[in-house]
Amino acid sequence: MSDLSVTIGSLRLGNPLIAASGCFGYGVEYADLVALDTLGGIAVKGLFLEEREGHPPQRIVETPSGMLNAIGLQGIGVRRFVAEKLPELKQHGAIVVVNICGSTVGEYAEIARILDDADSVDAIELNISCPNISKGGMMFGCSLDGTHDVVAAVRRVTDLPVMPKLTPNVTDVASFAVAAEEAGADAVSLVNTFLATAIDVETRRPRLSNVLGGLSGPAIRPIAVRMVHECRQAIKIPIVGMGGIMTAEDVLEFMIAGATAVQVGTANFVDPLIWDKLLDGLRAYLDRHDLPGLTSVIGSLELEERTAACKSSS
Amino acid sequence: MSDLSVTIGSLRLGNPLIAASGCFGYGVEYADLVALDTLGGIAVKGLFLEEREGHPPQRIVETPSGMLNAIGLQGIGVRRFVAEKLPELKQHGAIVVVNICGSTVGEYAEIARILDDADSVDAIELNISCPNISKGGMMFGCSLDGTHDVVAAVRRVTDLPVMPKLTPNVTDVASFAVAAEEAGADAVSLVNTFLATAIDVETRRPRLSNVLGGLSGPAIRPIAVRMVHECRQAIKIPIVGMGGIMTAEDVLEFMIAGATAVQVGTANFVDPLIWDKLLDGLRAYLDRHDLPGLTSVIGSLELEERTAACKSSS
Amino acid sequence: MPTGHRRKTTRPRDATGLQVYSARMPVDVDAVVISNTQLSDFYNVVALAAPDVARQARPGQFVMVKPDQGYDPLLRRPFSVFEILRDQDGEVTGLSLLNKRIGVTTRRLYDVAPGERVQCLGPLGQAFDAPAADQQAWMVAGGVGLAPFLTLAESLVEHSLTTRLFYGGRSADDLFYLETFESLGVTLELTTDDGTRGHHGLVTGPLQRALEATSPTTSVRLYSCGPTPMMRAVTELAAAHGRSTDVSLEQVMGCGLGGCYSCVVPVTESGQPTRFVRSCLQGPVFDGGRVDWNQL
Amino acid sequence: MPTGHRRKTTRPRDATGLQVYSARMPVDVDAVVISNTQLSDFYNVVALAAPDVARQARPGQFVMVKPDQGYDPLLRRPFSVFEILRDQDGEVTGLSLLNKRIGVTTRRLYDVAPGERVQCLGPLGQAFDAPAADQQAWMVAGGVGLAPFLTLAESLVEHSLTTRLFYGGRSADDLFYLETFESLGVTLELTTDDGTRGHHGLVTGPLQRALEATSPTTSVRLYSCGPTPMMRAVTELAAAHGRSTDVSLEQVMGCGLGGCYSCVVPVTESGQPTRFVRSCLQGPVFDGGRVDWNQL
Ligand SMILES: Cc1cc2nc3c(=O)[nH]c(=O)nc-3n(C[C@H](O)[C@H](O)[C@H](O)COP(=O)(O)OP(=O)(O)OC[C@H]3O[C@@H](n4cnc5c(N)ncnc54)[C@H](O)[C@@H]3O)c2cc1C
Ligand SMILES: Cc1cc2nc3c(=O)[nH]c(=O)nc-3n(C[C@H](O)[C@H](O)[C@H](O)COP(=O)(O)OP(=O)(O)OC[C@H]3O[C@@H](n4cnc5c(N)ncnc54)[C@H](O)[C@@H]3O)c2cc1C
Ligand SMILES: Cc1cc2nc3c(=O)[nH]c(=O)nc-3n(C[C@H](O)[C@H](O)[C@H](O)COP(=O)(O)O)c2cc1C
Ligand SMILES: Cc1cc2nc3c(=O)[nH]c(=O)nc-3n(C[C@H](O)[C@H](O)[C@H](O)COP(=O)(O)O)c2cc1C
Ligand code: FES
Ligand code: FES
Repeated sequence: MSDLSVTIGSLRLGNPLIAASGCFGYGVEYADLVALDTLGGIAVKGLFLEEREGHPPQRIVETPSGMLNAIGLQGIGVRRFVAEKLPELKQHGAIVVVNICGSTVGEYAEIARILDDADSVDAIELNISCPNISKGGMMFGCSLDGTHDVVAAVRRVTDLPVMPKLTPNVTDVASFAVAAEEAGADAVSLVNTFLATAIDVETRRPRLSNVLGGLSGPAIRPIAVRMVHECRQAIKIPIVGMGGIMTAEDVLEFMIAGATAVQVGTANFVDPLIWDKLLDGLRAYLDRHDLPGLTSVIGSLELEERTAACKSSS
Repeated sequence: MSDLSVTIGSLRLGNPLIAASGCFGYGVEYADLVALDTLGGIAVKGLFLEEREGHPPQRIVETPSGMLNAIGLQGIGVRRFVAEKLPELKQHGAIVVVNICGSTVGEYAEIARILDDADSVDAIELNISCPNISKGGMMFGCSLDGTHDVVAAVRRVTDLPVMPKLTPNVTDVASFAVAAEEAGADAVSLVNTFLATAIDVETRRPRLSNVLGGLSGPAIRPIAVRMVHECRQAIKIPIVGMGGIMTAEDVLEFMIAGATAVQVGTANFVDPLIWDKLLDGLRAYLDRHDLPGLTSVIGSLELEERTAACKSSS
Repeated sequence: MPTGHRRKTTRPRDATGLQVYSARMPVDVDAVVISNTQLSDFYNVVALAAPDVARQARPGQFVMVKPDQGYDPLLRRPFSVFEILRDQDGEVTGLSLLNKRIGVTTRRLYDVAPGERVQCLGPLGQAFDAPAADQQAWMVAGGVGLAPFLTLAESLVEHSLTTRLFYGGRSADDLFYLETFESLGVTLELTTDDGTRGHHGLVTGPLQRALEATSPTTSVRLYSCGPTPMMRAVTELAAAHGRSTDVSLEQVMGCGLGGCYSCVVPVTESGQPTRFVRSCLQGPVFDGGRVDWNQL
Repeated sequence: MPTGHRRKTTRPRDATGLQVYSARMPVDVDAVVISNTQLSDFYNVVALAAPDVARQARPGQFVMVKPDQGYDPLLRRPFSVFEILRDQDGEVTGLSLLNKRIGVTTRRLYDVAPGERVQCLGPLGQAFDAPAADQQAWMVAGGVGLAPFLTLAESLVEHSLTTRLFYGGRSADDLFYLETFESLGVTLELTTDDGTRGHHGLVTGPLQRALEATSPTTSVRLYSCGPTPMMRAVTELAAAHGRSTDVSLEQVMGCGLGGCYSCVVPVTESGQPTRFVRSCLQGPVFDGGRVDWNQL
């Protein structure tokens, strides 16, 4: 039968579909609606060491085939997460990827240590790419040294799979993937949201209280797929791809471009029951193409040099 | 009455709407359908010194609220343009912005010299940001020195308004705007398309013959507006903003963010008769807001620090 | 037939292969539009064949709706459940939405044709708290804020409570379903901005007079839905008379399920600092006195 | 009433305030759907009230169509003009499209309801060249490639030329408008992939036999529209018998007006290197012998 499982370092996922961080709360919100153990994994909402208020509303704006968000990482802090949410997630059999954020390299390491101690965490995703906060986040993700330092610091304190999440707001995303790989990352995930804004022309004010926000959704998919493709050529460690996935074909597009697993964010807002539909679509694809499992799809993009005989133009 | 005119350096435009390069042919194709002198200006299809074949089909792919293109700058070369197209454009009373592209700094300068000699060109847009060609184009646009050198070289050979077109595929677009300003540019235009790709999952082949293409259309608008906003804070010279403009409100969003004029590309494919509709919308806005002219809108974004009293979170 | 996508694939299935679910769990239905009644140039009522949603809905709850396929518009939009629809035998057949055209999705819903389909997820959020047995119930509605009050009125009347509706609109053409409320036994106090029907002015005018005319020993519970400034005014007016008010807030919502944290409302507990709580989970109904209106 | 957006704001306007335009200029019409006739699970015919487009259209020309508002799908799609519609008095009332459901827009057009609107810009592109007075006209259609041939057949018959239609489909259910063509006096040669109607096999089978059976002194002009491999085969087969073929190519088109350079076709002149020419301006009809099929 069709095998949907994939492996990221030491972590085996039943299927490649991970709920994207910030788009699935702490997971527990969906426990009544979705069987959490049917997901490949759940990347929970980004956590700092301490509780955070986040930005005032308005926090989201819809844009053509996308949305901007400037939530500002409202969150309960890593300790309350471990105490209040993690046990419930594990009780549901969820694979838990904890997305963490710090204002300093030390804060990342400290959070990672707490998660390492918590025992039941499956992987750590380093959010070095959040466009919505003034300190930390993208500050590290936009500097090769910053990326390297955060990954290396976390690597020192935990054996859990470590996966920095790269920002697309850079000239050469592959160089950041290389920096992460060199610092000991087990995988990279990409992309986080694109820094963007929207203005209410009647009031001439920004639509988001934070002025700037992050663009997600199908609008960005073609750029995200390109970036996965570029990183695939630059690094050996697995890639977790995301950005605008709405259908099983979109999942496959990322996997063919080189992703081992994917995350689904905005689509979950549009259709919280999307998971079964995506899994059905993946199974149908394997059947249609007579493939035993999904791993054969990873990085299977065929690049064929087509020779242009045309010499002049009209 | 409502005054739609705007000024870019020494160039006065009757209104801020310029047809975007590559999206309006050489302009003459539309002469039967659109009164070319009712446009603020026409940025003609990118020209190299010599004729070019461009990429084989498939050259475009539709994506959610956007499109990818990899035309590959098929074109008739600058000399044939001056001989065959420019006279007709001027006969229609068009303001002509010639978009030029080179593989070397010298080629840019040589094309600029030819255009300077042609006498009836109104401005030169330097395409240092085309994602679809292997040599030239984005090579310059992704390097601060490259940007500076191309602008400075063209500046030396012509007094025509010179406007480098910036790529969005960089970490800090404002630094490129600054480099352009320092090198003597009269204005900057942004954004060109976002490097992107799309894969046919059934064949596992790229959908574009060139593999990579440029994403345009409403999908990218929130990112483009953010970039205009950033550049407005970094430079003094005028900005020509673009990326996904479909309505008069979108034009205004760019202008409020800091653009003096705008270019409209992909929307012209969807609705070649868009120009009158946009102009009507701009006039209606000025009436509604009791404004004498459009210039008062430029850069009028109100940024108000909203204090967040929230201290903890839930 | 609309198909209800049920939660949790791990739930047991019944003999028909459909999953069995317990009561009060949101379901997502690709609902057929039964009818579209345009009430004015801006308002209409859309009836949806979504019995599985309707059966569970309690007054004040909402649904997340998407009339269009494709990614533009992308997200669903929140709507109050306006009516529970029943056939002659009293069987629940669906629900209706009172829609006010203000943007992309509401324009689409204004024009939707019978037979088209609308994705409808719900019921979601917290319902209104029922009043105590000896309380009067006063509903204060502004414009489309009427939406949650028809089902509330029905449930209040079922418990035979004294109910009043203070209802304000722009003009006489903007006040709807008056006879329906009256036939339920609801006392109406109408206002219009232009004076074409009822009192001339804001809905808070008659409300203030009613509050002043009511003995403090009479227990009154207030419910309010409408523009934010109206709900704030109602809350403050009621507080000045020692009454508290349930408000149904209209925050922008990305998901309706607690996933995105877009819908937060600043809430204060006595003495505590303001906290942002998710309106889709802890609302949309809040105690008006707990809302930090300055931050909203 | 559909409103035709006319070209050029500087053109003179007539007494009604509408702009006066000369013949054969594309117009953009927000056309009302008059009817939608589903022919099979994949094919339908959509009639559009676009008289200003229809009046100007010549056989082989196309229109750029957008059924949906919003930005997803974003671009228009090209369609051949299938029929010119007329009322009892022979006045042109609109045009129809023969639509095959293969993706987003064609699916939308398959389901479109009368009364809905479809943006329709045209006519565009080069028409088929008329045959000389003494020539026979043979049309070779595969599947939806039938679309440009009904108007062509009508104009051929007007000039009372001997016309034949070689028409291939998947199965008997996939062959449409046969009686219409027959009533025009067109001789039909049908093929199906599954043999359920006409010859079993490809349309090139009967074509080859017909070419072989026709004296070289009889002048025949061929027209072909269908899948690219079919048009190539027809071109090569015809060339082997000393005949040339007009082909109507289906390149992806971004604008239809020469603005985007997406639709290029590789064309060779004898001895010259291949050039990319825009199909929307210089096509969609090309001399098959000039197309560089290896590059297409
Ligand atoms: C719990 C709840 C129940 C609701 N019940 C109803 C109901 O029964 N009937 C009804 O007609 N509406 C109801 N609304 C409001 C409804 O959700 C919005 O009108 C709708 O989302 C607008 O969508 P649109 O696509 O038409 O507008 P858009 O095109 O998305 O927006 C148009 C303009 O309105 C603004 N806007 C959009 N939504 C809101 C909002 N919630 N608050 C303030 N400004 C906004 C946008 O910023 C934009 O400027 C309810 C909202 C909530 C949260
Ligand atoms: C001049 C001309 C006349 C045409 N006349 C007709 C007609 O009369 N009736 C009719 O049904 N169709 C006609 N077509 C084809 C029609 O334009 C396409 O079927 C349509 O654009 C598909 O749109 P979609 O949104 O349904 O598909 P999409 O969702 O855009 O695409 C679905 C799939 O089909 C592929 N695809 C889309 N368009 C083409 C194409 N042109 N060639 C190859 N692959 C493609 C896409 O890559 C994708 O894989 C004509 C095309 C041209 C150029
Ligand atoms: C509302 C919202 C909140 C998000 N919060 C986080 C976050 O806390 N941490 C993080 O790494 N990414 C966050 N993201 C980014 C997503 O995880 C994902 O990278 C991005 O949305 C692209 O995927 P999508 O298009 O499928 O949504 C958030 C995205 C959205 C829309
Ligand atoms: C088909 C196509 C061809 C283009 N060719 C050029 C070009 O030759 N030179 C250039 O500077 N930009 C070119 N562009 C970029 C546009 O001028 C514009 O920067 C971009 O499309 C964003 O604007 P839009 O979203 O309004 O289309 C092209 C864009 C498209 C879609
Ligand atoms: S709407 Fe998403 S958390 Fe409330
Ligand atoms: S379709 Fe745009 S140039 Fe032909």
